[in-house]
Amino acid sequence: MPERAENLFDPRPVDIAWCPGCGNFSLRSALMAALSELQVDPLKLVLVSGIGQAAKAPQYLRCHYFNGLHGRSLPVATAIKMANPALTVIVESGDGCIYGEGGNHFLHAIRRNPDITVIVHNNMVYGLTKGQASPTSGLGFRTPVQVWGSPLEPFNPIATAVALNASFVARAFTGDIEQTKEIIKQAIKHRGLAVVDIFQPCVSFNKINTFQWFKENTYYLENHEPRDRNQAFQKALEEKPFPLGVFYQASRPTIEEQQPVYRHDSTPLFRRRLSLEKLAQFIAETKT
Amino acid sequence: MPERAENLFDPRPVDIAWCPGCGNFSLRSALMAALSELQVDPLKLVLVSGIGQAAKAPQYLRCHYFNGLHGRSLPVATAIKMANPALTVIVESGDGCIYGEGGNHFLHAIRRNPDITVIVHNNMVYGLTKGQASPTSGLGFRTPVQVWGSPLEPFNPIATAVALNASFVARAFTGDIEQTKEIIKQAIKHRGLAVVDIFQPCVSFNKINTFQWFKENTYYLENHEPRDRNQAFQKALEEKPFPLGVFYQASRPTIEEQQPVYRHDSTPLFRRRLSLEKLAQFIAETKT
Amino acid sequence: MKDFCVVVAGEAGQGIQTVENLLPLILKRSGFHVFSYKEYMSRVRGGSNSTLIRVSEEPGSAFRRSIDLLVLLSDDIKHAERLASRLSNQSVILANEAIPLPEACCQAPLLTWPINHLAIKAGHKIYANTVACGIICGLVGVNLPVSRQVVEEYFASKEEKIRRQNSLAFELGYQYAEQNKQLFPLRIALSPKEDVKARFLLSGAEAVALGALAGGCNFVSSYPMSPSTGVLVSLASYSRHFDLVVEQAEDEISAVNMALGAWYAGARAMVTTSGGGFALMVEALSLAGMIESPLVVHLGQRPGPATGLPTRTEQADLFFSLYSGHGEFPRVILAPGNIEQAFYLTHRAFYLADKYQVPVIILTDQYLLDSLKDVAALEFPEKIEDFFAPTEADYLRYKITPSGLSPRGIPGLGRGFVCLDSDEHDESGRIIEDPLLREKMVQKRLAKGKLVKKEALPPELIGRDDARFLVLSFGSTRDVIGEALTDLPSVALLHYAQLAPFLPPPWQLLSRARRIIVIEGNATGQLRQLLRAEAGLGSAIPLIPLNKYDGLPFSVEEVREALKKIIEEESHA
Amino acid sequence: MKDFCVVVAGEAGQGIQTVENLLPLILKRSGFHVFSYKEYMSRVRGGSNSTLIRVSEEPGSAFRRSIDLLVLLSDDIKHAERLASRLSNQSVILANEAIPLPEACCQAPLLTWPINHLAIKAGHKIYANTVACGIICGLVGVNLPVSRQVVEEYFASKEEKIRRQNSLAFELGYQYAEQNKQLFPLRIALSPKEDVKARFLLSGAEAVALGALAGGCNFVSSYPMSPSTGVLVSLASYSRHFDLVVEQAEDEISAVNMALGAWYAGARAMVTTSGGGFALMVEALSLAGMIESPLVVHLGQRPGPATGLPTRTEQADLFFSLYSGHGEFPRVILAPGNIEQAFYLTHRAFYLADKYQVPVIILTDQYLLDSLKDVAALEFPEKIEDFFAPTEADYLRYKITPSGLSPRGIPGLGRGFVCLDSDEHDESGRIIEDPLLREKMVQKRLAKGKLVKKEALPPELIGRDDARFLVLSFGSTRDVIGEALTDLPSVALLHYAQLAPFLPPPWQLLSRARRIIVIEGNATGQLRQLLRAEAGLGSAIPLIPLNKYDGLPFSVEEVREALKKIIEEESHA
Ligand SMILES: Cc1ncc(C[n+]2csc(CCOP(=O)(O)OP(=O)(O)O)c2C)c(N)n1
Ligand SMILES: Cc1ncc(C[n+]2csc(CCOP(=O)(O)OP(=O)(O)O)c2C)c(N)n1
Ligand code: SF4
Ligand code: SF4
Ligand SMILES: [Mg+2]
Ligand SMILES: [Mg+2]
Repeated sequence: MPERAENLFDPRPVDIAWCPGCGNFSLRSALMAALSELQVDPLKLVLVSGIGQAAKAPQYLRCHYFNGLHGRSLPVATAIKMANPALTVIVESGDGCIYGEGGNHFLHAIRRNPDITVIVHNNMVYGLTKGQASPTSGLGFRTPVQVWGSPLEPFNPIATAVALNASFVARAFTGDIEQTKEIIKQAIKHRGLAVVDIFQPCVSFNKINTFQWFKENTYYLENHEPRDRNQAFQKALEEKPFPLGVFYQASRPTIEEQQPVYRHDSTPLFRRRLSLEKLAQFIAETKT
Repeated sequence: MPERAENLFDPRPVDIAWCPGCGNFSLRSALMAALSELQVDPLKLVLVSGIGQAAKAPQYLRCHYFNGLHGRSLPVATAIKMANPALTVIVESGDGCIYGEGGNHFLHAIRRNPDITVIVHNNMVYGLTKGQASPTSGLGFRTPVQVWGSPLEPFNPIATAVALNASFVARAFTGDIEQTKEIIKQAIKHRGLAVVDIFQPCVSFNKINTFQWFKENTYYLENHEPRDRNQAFQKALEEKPFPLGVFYQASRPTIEEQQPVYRHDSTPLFRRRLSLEKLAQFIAETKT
Repeated sequence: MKDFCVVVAGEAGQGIQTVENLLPLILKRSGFHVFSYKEYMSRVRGGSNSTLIRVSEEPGSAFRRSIDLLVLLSDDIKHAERLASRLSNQSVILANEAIPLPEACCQAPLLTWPINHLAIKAGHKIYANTVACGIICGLVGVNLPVSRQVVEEYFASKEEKIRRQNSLAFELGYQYAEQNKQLFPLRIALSPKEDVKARFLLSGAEAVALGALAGGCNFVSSYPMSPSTGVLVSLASYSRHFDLVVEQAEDEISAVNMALGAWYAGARAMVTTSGGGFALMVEALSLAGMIESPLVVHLGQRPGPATGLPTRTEQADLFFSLYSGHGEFPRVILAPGNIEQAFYLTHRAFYLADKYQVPVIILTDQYLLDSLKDVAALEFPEKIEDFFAPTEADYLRYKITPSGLSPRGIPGLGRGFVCLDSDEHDESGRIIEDPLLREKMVQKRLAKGKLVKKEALPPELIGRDDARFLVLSFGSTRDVIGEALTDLPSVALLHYAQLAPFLPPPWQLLSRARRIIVIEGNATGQLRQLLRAEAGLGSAIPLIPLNKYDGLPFSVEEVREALKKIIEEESHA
Repeated sequence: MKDFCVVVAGEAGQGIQTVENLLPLILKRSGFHVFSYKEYMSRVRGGSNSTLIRVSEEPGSAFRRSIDLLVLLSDDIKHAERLASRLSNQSVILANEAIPLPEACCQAPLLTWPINHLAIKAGHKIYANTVACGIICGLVGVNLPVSRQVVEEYFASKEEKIRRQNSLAFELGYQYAEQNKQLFPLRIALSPKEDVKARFLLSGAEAVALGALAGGCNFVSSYPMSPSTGVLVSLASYSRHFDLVVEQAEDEISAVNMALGAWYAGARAMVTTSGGGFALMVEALSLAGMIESPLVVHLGQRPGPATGLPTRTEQADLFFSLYSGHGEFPRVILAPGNIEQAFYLTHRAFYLADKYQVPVIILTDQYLLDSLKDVAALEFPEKIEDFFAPTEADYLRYKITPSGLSPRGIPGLGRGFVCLDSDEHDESGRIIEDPLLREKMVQKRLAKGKLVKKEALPPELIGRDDARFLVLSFGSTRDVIGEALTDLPSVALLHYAQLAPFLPPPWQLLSRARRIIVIEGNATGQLRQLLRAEAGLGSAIPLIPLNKYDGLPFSVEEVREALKKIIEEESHA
């Protein structure tokens, strides 16, 4: 009997290049489960990633993917959604990719608010390039480049996303696949850009923020009102333990629904073609 | 008798390329007054800017300047400060330059916290390129490019800077030169990166956010505790009227003082030279 | 005078833009061929700007240096000073009052007509620009009812008072000129032609934007940058009429990555930028090469390096566009010679990009983009063809085929998965490191370069095919050189509108030429070097360079003079 | 066997890096010349990695394809599969157990030695890598006390148990090899040389980093990117000993703009990156051209386009580095041929950048950076010279001088203001738009290109100056080709270590050569095109291309074979 994939999104056996024990495996399981439970059609699903260990994730799923440049997943994903709003678009990449190289797109994609989900594998390190500090690395984090320990204030993606009025902001931890799945499901269901920062232990290069460390330094938000931006910000500043869960959620129009082309007609761009006759007429009317 | 500059920082007559009535003139007056009152030595002062109308500002001052690329003033300024901490380094550029093209550097320069002052001319528009929306333009702002009105959430630099734990965050309005000067003075005196977002009416391209509009839609913070990050964030979210003044201030070590090279010796890099003998010896010791 | 060249100068903010927009329209609608070009500074107010308007009985004008009439909207002498070298005793200066002209202009008679007075009479001093339009129309003798209509149309969106006062200002200027024509030293004897009225009046920027629409463009993501912003602005205004997503990105990196995302999802996307913005796009250009995505980049050149002269012209980014991006992949570079070609080559760019899954760069410059002229007809594509296709379940995005081209699928159309990877990949789009497969994939990508070469445009010969003097040029210099050649029957122009893939000049032409001259708007002679590298030119017959890099376009006169000198030297040799 | 080539293969994470670091050091300290090169995948665990170590009696080795001994650390057959084509019946495979070898490897005898058993005996299976080191040292017959000392040093920073167990593992491996030497089919008869012991053992990355220090580098701002990260890591580790600011930037744009800010303030700054990161730096490269700032960029090439093969090698960014950046400005491109040159040319880069106020690119590749070998001596500069000077009150940053060079001031040193502008500017650094001044400034900047050309390195001739076959190459291929030539007296190599400004090959050499072969690690033949453009080559005598673009470096054998074929064909012609 041929080997059968358990999950619709699990491709035939692939060689997964992650290290044994890496948090990425759990994240992958959580994502596949979320997609299954939401009954997303793999043929309508596009994963967009940059470059890094996390960014290899789409290669290990059954879906369309655009595995582009380091740091540039957000503009690609935004444009895909704007060109074809019928697709489910998920960005999946690393903390370095999205908050470091891609920081400017993080700011402005949130302002645009396309209906996409942004999953950030936050291992607080650059994995693929063998262990330099990432924007979320802690103060004093030592690496072969940060030989004296990183002196930079760690980037707080949750607080920043709330400040930018991101319409959905959450944090998860791969140590809890079930909850991670639930949070991802909420994020996908949310209409607008959903930021999901996911603590993910890197067993090879981060000997500080280990599975155990994350376990000991996180807790789930309770009695939290995600519609309250100030409260969300307060919670976002909490550290050790770091809250997990949905910090903030707001209703904001998406960039694609505000495009004049889609106001009266949701047909994706690829099914529309400009009429050359109309163009000729337009030129004749306006340029003579 | 030769014409004499009134202010030490006012160069011999220069042709200022700004439009008559532009808020940039008041900002320039406020800055020159602040520098004089702080008795900054012009020969120790470096202005760094990008490209735009605001970014021309250094050309109209008596000081050293590095008028670089659009969006790239912050890394240049950070490096100048790291190479020679004895210099007073001020970044001056537009909202498009610093929050748009340069957004990623805004995030990460704040994390580094060099002891520099960042003055952003916030006219909520791209002036030099003739009036497109800038990151701070309001929802629905119409321009020749945003013909349907801008659908993007306006960028809130104050809230974002607070989220990033910038060590000094303030807002001013060129309509009040005296207070603008005072805020700039505080910013320059502050040890660490000081963000000063300055409302500046653009008479040529922003017919919405006019002098009058800013006047009617701003007020000065009172009884505000700038050491309280949550309160700062709350205030940062206030709109119409927008608060003016210092929102947030924190003590954080600067990147330059954390450099091992300056720990025991503050000599700027240009006065130190590597010893080739020491290098030869180092190679002989470690590479044989 | 069958060719009348008027320049209106003043400060930024004095309404030269109105002159620039209004005058050509009136002239064309009245049956005159018209060409205009603006010279403006990188500032919003003050400084010294000017617009040149050539009115002629022949179509297809280009930049002329020498000014017949200089109209000064300001009494600051800096404007005349700046333009002094283009004035002669054949020129006339028209000003509001007797201003102390710089010595260099003294040959040209100064005429003082009460421009400001008429403006004030119409309602306000600010109407001086409209008065000037009226005066020029009066001098040329355009049809008054037509003019009135254009003026009304032009100000139609303004409030009633402004409309009325502008109409009056125009009228007063027109009348004044008519009444004082006999005092005007030049005889302008242009007769209108009926067929001109039906021609299209287009700027280079509009031609690129309309060409994009004709190529099926329905997605533009860009970041403003002179001189390319005009294309973005034009497309934005067309979005009122056509299905077009227009997105101003936070930076050029985002703009180009958006364009790639849009193509992936089945849109037809373009970005428009200038050198500095293009510099930020070259990583993604390389990405387009790797993922075999179509991409159309409009690159409007301006003088560099760095910020350079933002509102001036140059042709110095040829090599940059040819060789930018890391790694090796085929690309197409099109460099329109004039406004008609700007339209044609832009829709061709979409066709080539889509068909061959390669990035296409349209290389223009400030001179071309900020020029305006009337054109007879535009060459449309037969149809807008989409080259993507529905996928089967076993779809492989990078299927190795004999031609190198793999059918391009898009997500949501068909039963297959469309997987792109910026890493080296196998046929399915999955990351690999196998050397043999790598080699095949390199060959596959480069093979497309040979395919697209088959559709490359050969250089265009203007003039005799046995000319003793052969000029080679590319891009926007076509019509300037073309006009310079009309007096010089022994010279022909071989003009390149496509630089990559590059077709060498026909050897017959080369072998008949005694002298080969390469004219280009840069300092280092990039076309010259390309001709050496790609066609081995320059070793047997030396290539005589004519370069310009002061920020201004070549003028018909300077090209003509330079060529005459070369002809003369040759006859002495 | 005077030249022993061993490859140790296994998965990422199996400690091949230890082999890579430990073995060369032991060998060199024992008096053997050593060369190593790593082939690794872009992943942290799994896959198939290997390191090659050549031990020889002659200095200056290069990459050899053919493997004498393959040591497998893993029983997965994929490693042998990948390396199969490099094995012959002259090779030996050493493995822990009898694994079913792929057919392609069957010629090579399989030796099973109890590597894992010995490792476990030493304490844990993970010491297999150290056992393998011991075995190889035992086979070569290195000095045991020296080995012991190196092993101890190497693990010195680890905890006591790990230190002890590694020492034991090495010892056990060594003894086993010594005791079973007679079962080993190859006769390794290498004698140690005393003078080798004093030589330096350096990787390419270390050579660049140390060269930077020798150039006075005191500021490095970069963003990690393979294969250039090694330079950043090396410099970071040197910051423990030297005054050096090391800053990891948020992106490459920031990195290069930081470097420009640092130079402005008087530091000597460098960035290190690879093609994709360099793509993000080209706008600032153009800025360096405009503001006339020194800048040193280390560009470690890897196969593109886009992400390509992150950990493999290629030479395809020659044109990109030559022509990137908008506008025109002079630049220097240095391409070290080997590790010695990497040191020398990096400090030279600082000298040239500072003296001529131009950007200098050091073009290396993964092969060079990830190679390691022993070198006799390093060529130091006489001194580290600073070319900035204190300013007077009337200081003008862009003073027009006959040479084109204006004295460079820095803020805080002297009484003048140092004003830089990315727009076109006057002598004082203030923005201008005057065409005449523009022209002068262009000429001034380009004049520096002529100056720096006077100090350009001519290509280096390796071999006879009347060789019938002339090979041209650049960068890291120098020693591979050099070694291939030792058997081929009729062939000479003309090697380019500087590509810009470019000096043409001496015509005497060209005229004597019957065949000219261009060897380069790319698909399109960039050096070949450069030779056509810059030296008119290729029209009289065709240039025979030898290109490689599968991600692997050229090997001595394949170069030798290819050249032999060309020689043979010529003799038949
Ligand atoms: C422009 C560019 N710069 C640098 C790199 C090298 N690079 C690849 S992945 C990576 C960082 C990866 O870190 P992260 O995004 O956190 O992902 P992780 O590997 O930790 O999952 C870097 C610096 C690149 N590919 N492209
Ligand atoms: C890389 C790059 N992209 C675009 C431009 C064009 N440009 C110059 S200034 C500017 C925007 C100016 O807006 P802002 O920074 O708000 O300054 P303002 O003129 O409003 O003071 C733009 C888009 C450029 N010079 N470089
Ligand atoms: S390096 Fe770290 S993040 Fe990457 S796969 Fe290994 S454990 Fe996971
Ligand atoms: S365009 Fe606006 S910002 Fe620029 S100078 Fe004029 S008024 Fe000021
Ligand atoms: Mg990471
Ligand atoms: Mg602005």
